[in-house]
Amino acid sequence: MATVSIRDLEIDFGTIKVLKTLNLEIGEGEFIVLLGPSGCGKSTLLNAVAGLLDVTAGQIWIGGKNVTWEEPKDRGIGMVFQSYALYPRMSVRGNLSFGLKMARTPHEEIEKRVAKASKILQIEPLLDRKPAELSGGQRQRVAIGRALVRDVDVFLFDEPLSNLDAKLRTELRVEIKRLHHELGSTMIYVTHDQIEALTLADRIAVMNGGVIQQLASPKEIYRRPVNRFVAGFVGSPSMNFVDGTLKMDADGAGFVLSDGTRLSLAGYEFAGTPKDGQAATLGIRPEQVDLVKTSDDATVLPIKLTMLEPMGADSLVWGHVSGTQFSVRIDGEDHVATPATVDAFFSPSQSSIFDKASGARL
Amino acid sequence: MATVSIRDLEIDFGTIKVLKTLNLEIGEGEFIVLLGPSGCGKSTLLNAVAGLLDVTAGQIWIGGKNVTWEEPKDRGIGMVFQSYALYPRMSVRGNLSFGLKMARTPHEEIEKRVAKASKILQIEPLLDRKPAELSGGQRQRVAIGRALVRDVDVFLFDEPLSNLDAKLRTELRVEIKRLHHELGSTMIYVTHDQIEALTLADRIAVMNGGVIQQLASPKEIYRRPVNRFVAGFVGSPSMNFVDGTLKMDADGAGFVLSDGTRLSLAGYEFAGTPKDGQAATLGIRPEQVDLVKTSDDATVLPIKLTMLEPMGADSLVWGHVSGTQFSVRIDGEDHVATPATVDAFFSPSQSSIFDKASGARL
Amino acid sequence: MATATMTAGSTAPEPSGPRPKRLTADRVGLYVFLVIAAAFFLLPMYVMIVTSLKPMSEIRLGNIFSLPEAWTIEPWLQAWNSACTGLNCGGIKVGFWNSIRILVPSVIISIFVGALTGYALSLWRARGSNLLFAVLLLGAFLPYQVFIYPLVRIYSSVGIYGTMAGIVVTHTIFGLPLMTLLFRNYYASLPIELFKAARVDGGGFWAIFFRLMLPMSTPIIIVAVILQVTGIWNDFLFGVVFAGRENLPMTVQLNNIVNSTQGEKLYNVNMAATILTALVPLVVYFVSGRWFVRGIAAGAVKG
Amino acid sequence: MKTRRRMNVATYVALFPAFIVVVFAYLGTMLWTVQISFTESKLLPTFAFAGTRQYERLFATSRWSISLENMVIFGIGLIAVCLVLGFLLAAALDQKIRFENTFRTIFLYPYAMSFIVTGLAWQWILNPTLGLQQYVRNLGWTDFQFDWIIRNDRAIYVVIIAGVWQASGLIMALMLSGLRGIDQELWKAAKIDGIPTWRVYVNIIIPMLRPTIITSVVLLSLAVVRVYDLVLALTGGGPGISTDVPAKFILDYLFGRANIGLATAASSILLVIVLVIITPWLYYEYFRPKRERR
Amino acid sequence: EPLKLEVFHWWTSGGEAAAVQEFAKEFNAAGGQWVDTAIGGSGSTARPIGINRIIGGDPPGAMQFNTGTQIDELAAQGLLRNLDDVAAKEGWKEALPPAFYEAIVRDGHVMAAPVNNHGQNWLWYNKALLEKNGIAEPTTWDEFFAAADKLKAAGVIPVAVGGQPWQLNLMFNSILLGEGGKDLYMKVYKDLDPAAVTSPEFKKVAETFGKLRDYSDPGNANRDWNVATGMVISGKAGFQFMGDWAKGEFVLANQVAGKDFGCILGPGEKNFVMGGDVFIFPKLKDEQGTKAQDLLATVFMSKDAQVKFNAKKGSVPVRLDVDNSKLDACAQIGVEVLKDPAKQIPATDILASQDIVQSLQDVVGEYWATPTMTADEFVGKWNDTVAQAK
Ligand SMILES: Nc1ncnc2c1ncn2[C@@H]1O[C@H](COP(=O)(O)OP(=O)(O)OP(=O)(O)O)[C@@H](O)[C@H]1O
Ligand SMILES: Nc1ncnc2c1ncn2[C@@H]1O[C@H](COP(=O)(O)OP(=O)(O)OP(=O)(O)O)[C@@H](O)[C@H]1O
Ligand SMILES: [Mg+2]
Ligand SMILES: [Mg+2]
Repeated sequence: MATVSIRDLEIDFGTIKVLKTLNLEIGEGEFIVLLGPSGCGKSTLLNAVAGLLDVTAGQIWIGGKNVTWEEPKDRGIGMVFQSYALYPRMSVRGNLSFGLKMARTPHEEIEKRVAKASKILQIEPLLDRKPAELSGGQRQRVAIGRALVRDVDVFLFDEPLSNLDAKLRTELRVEIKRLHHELGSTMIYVTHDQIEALTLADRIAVMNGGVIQQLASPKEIYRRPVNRFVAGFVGSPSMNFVDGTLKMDADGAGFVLSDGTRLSLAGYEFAGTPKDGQAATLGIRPEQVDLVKTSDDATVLPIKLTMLEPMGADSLVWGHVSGTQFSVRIDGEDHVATPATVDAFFSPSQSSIFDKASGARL
Repeated sequence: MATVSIRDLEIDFGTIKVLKTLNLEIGEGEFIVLLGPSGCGKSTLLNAVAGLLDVTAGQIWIGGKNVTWEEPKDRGIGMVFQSYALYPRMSVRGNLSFGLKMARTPHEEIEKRVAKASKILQIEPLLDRKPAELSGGQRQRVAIGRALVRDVDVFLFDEPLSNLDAKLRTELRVEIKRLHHELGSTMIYVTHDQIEALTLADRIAVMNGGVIQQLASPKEIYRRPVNRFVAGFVGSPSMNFVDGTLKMDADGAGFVLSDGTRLSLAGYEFAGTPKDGQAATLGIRPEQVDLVKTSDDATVLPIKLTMLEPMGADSLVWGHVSGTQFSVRIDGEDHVATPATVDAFFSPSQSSIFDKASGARL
Repeated sequence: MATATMTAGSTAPEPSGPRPKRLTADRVGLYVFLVIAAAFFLLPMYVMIVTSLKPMSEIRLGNIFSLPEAWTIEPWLQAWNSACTGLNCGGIKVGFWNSIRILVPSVIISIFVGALTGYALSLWRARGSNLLFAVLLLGAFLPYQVFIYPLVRIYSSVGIYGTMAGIVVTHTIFGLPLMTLLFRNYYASLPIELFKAARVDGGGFWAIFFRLMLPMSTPIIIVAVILQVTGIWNDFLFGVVFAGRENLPMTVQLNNIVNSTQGEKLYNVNMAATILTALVPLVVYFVSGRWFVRGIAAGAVKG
Repeated sequence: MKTRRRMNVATYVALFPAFIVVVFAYLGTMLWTVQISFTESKLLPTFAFAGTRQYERLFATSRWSISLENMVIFGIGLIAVCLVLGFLLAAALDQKIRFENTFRTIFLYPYAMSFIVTGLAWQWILNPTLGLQQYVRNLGWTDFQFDWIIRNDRAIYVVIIAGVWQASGLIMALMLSGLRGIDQELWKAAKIDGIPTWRVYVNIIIPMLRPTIITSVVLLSLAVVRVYDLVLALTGGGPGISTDVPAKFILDYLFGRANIGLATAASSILLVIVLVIITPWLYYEYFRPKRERR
Repeated sequence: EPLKLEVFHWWTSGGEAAAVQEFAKEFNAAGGQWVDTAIGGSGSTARPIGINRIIGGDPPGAMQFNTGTQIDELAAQGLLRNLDDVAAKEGWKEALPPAFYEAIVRDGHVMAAPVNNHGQNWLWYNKALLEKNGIAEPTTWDEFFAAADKLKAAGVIPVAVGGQPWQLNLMFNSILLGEGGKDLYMKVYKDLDPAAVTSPEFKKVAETFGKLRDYSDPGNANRDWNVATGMVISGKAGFQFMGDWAKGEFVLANQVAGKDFGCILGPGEKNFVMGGDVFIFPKLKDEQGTKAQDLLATVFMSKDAQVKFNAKKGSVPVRLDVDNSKLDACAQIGVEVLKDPAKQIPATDILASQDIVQSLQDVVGEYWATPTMTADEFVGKWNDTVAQAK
């Protein structure tokens, strides 16, 4: 358990600036997820924390100590990689004990720790196998175990689950969560899967282009994304966006679609003071739309339904709102006829409105 | 558009029997998904249909013609691969037109078809790029385009989306569905992702160990899986299974858990006549469990909740029922306290019961 | 009425089961090409073997392709046991053990140094490493012979001229460019995460090399061994210049038997001696040819 | 705040042997060579400065220009034929052939043989009165003519044949491993597109083998620049001096003719030629700033 | 304790080794211990290896060189022992042909011990073949070509040629001496006189040489000399120009000199081109070694060893004062000619530097292989080459 503090970090590769004056404070025992599209610099940041990359400027503090120039092994961190990065010629036991041997830990101590870690991760029967003889999930468990035995304060995960299939991903996700509860260590977890981010994180840092866009709890990020990028990136199927203009008139705030339809925004809490006639984007999540009216303050949204996608527990209905593609999530048991033009309903207080030009939340 | 009929197909690799007397009739314009775990023979079956593999026994008919001995190019099929298999040193246009050129299609005809396919797939601006300059999704689109230009009757897809990230997968899934609507071609689609299977298929063939376990509509497969394998394989998070024994007594059918709790099965439609005292497994999907009583005929299920996993639109609650891990899906807006022991509710008519030994639905 | 009776001529079986195998022209052409190519590659070997089994009287007739009329293995025995080079008439077997004694340490050390250099160049950073690599590769293109005079001077000033150490160092020097290239490319093709994981685990430069990288290098080591065994075993010039007169390799004997300018030339013995001398690399090729192809894929091709 | 770049002492220790080799054996020798080329050295190196006299003589010597010319012909011929043959062999072996192992070994074994005597076998085979020509004539085709080895203008092509014999197995192995690395799904896609196999090779596979081809060309050029044994055993540089090559020229003057000065001048020229040809490749292949490392 | 000495040479073939054995026996009998190091191939393979050892500080006790200018620089650099004492004691100056004595003296000191005298300008022929075609032994070039024409007409290859430059050069020198005469030879090689080369006589020699192309077979390119000799032995060819080492091949084929095969010094002017080998003695650090060197030098030049060695080697003894009665018919001819000091012609190695001699071989080789090259072009090239190498 230790705090991690990243101060004014900059990282360049040659002429490419990958991280730009990045600051991040992580509390003791916190589970931080770095979420962002490919190439946004997540791994770069993680590698810098691990000491596997030289930083161009800035400092990294772990547990109150400036470790900017320390060797990786001296930073009290453990790291788990997407590709597992198990040592292929060593048995599972060898993989687990390699780090300890490097640190000249006494033999019995190694035994003890390997036993403990393999118990926690339920890989005891696998200890004498080679990595090639393990399934994907087992490999990932061993990779986690390798960090575990070293009794580190900070765990770094770089997309640890993205090579696994959906089923295993769910399983191991739960396991990592459990582990965090059990150990209480600080964890930094990189992913571009928003389900993982939402389920695991205490706080999520959504990154794009080397900059942290929003750092907040999963709930906050899901409900009140600070800009269009975050809104679009988090959530699957992703938020629907419809362009239009704001209309501030006697009826209160309104949103005018390109086809002239006016949607009432009654109940929406603006972040600042919106300007009349401002070009804006309305964002509504698929599950925030109902095809039947459930509450009175709901706004009507005319929608052309084109296709139904059953996904087991629920179904997606695809359609168009004022020419823009739009999806609605309904219960898997329900059925709607397509194609059809119907009125849907959404609650403005749950939706998001962004400035069209800057993408910032209004 | 053509029917595909697979008759008594057997395929061996050396001494390994990969497909065992497999029969499958696919109607004109039908979208069939082959779903199953890795190594179950999905690709083998698809390759046999394509003519890329010699069959050991049996016949393959396409469009009413026995094509068992035909060359792949003469079968009127197009195939899309997981690795895209684009010709790396040719432009997108080259990739699309190469097959046609080889077939000595007239120049204008090629132009026309490429234009049409690239319009359908919205890859017109990419026509002069090399595959290396495309994103994963664009590559997959080009791969589909290559089948498209050939004006085939049957499309074969071998896990076309599994190299893409979740977001792109969703997008392209919709596109493939749209394509199917537009073209009306027969499609055979291999995947081990049940969401893809459920959303795309007219009928799903769930395979295991070279045998089709169940061939039915997605709804049927999801609601009334014929055996425990299908039940467990389809659905994410997957169905909860609890072991116990059947009790047929005066109160009607009941299910006794290992800790002695008796659950009423009133309303469950047995496939055959269940035996009293038979060892069985009760299967309940996470979304079929409610933490609040909603209907009167619901059965009470005591559950120890341990952890909440918010996933945005909804959340998973993890816990134990009579010592077995159990998950419950609730709305993302709802909140439950963990840990806690509560009474949950499920409707027996929606659940599934399997024979413990054979796994067959009871 | 139109009864669907089959006429006798069209009783072709309904296609079912495996495609009937037909010997296509393509396939035949393929084998013809392979066989002709094989003949081209085997022709010199055939001539050598046939010649080595003929008595000199037949060889003088000049029918190089004809089979021996009087088969004899005398030339082989003579080549191995009693062919003279100067006053020593022990055949080429004399140099065999010298060759082995040169081969083993030279192969091991040259590969080791190459692996180490390749490892350091691919995974670690050092100032000037690019320049080092460039000069190394450039050096690979110079004719060996130019190096001899300066090396003799350097060795004699260091005191390893004419010793086993001298010859091992020489083979290491001349093997270094290719070995470094092989290993550098191989290590660069491994997932970099493996290296990172080991760094996080506290592995230092040497620990990672010995405990992680070397055990993983089998495919490329096989390629390296094949190339080095062939090169070092067939070497004549360095052996004779640098190894000292106690350590002259087998090729010196071969050369003495084969390349005498004056006096009779026993072609049959020459051929036998050549084949005998080439046996070690040939065996290495026969045994590990399959891995060679695989290993090359692992190391050489990737830039 | 500026951060220091971390350096690892062990890296330098590990690179030390290579460093020593490069500085003393490679750079040292190159400098020595260039230096001696400006002296009067005969049998033994001396440091009596002689200006560019050796170079003047070198370029006035027809044998040197013939050598260079031969190196170019041999180089182009060897590389072209080896690439084509090596590729064809690899492609043939990649067709799920019976006895693949046997064939592969047959193609590869010449690489394990030194030319000290295999050269003699070749010399016999190619000799018009002893080898193939005579053999075919004896079979009845009395007009058959294959006497390149004794013809001034053709003998260098004979050297190419023997060179191909020795080197194309290695190229075959390189190409084969390249072919084996190609995604099988690509083949399937082409089959479904109905593309004839040879077109797949020409239009799809060969362009993909570019890295393999580059490696092959580099390895072959190494052999070309150094070619010596082959020529010595096969033609001895003859007829006359028509198949002479630079390495043989250098060696003759260095050892046989006791004229180190001229030999080092020739080496220096060779060095310059290699530099000019190799540097762009080195840069392109290894030092070009790459956009992304995997 | 025997005086141990390493002897470095390139005599590796059967006959040569047997000859060396004679020296070794004598040396061992005289209290030495012969340690043999043989590196096969021509001198150009072995010589640099030995020289490298001398430079590298690990010299052999004695090392073979060809008689001539090859030892100049080693002597000048002070790497060799001078053998003045041994030579004086054994009376080398008196016993040796003057040209040979000069060839081992540098700055007034004896620097090497000569061991043999190889006649280089022999013309060998198959006696039976000539008799069958009614040809008498040719004594002039005209007779030679007449004979050659007859052989050609009979379907026999007139001259067996090995197309390697050194062999061609031997042949060329034979013609130069036989047709051009001793003076021209000496002017061309010793004085490196351009005027002599441009003289009509030299041109005539070149033309004669060129003419021989028509009398050889197409397979001559890069043919080994012994293969060519084999052609004479088997009757495929009539003549061969080659040094006296070719005798070994005849002997091996059980042919007897003067009976089965004949030998001519010529045709034309009868001279004896003397080539041969010497041994040099690098300076050694140890006393014993130096003593051994003295002993070996003495043995090399002893009459007994000379006779025994040269009988096996096929050459004639370097000493002119030994009993030659045991030599074969051909050697007898040689000895006879050698009696006239005027006919003792030094080989080109003795007259000019290796650089010049071998560069000229290139010129001869190129000329031979390029039938379109005129004699004038050849002469021009010759002079250019000499001018550059001088
Ligand atoms: N060694 C390097 N040299 C040059 N550029 C690099 C290097 N490593 C990363 N980059 C660049 O830095 C940027 C950020 O890379 P990074 O690996 O951190 O992305 P990421 O967010 O982890 O993406 P992904 O989700 O694909 O793993 C990318 O544009 C990448 O091209
Ligand atoms: N060429 C082959 N030779 C031998 N066995 C093979 C071959 N191809 C496939 N198999 C075996 O056949 C079985 C089925 O393979 P197949 O590729 O059809 O599985 P799959 O269902 O497509 O799996 P995945 O989801 O991993 O693609 C596997 O056990 C596999 O090992
Ligand atoms: Mg990353
Ligand atoms: Mg598959």
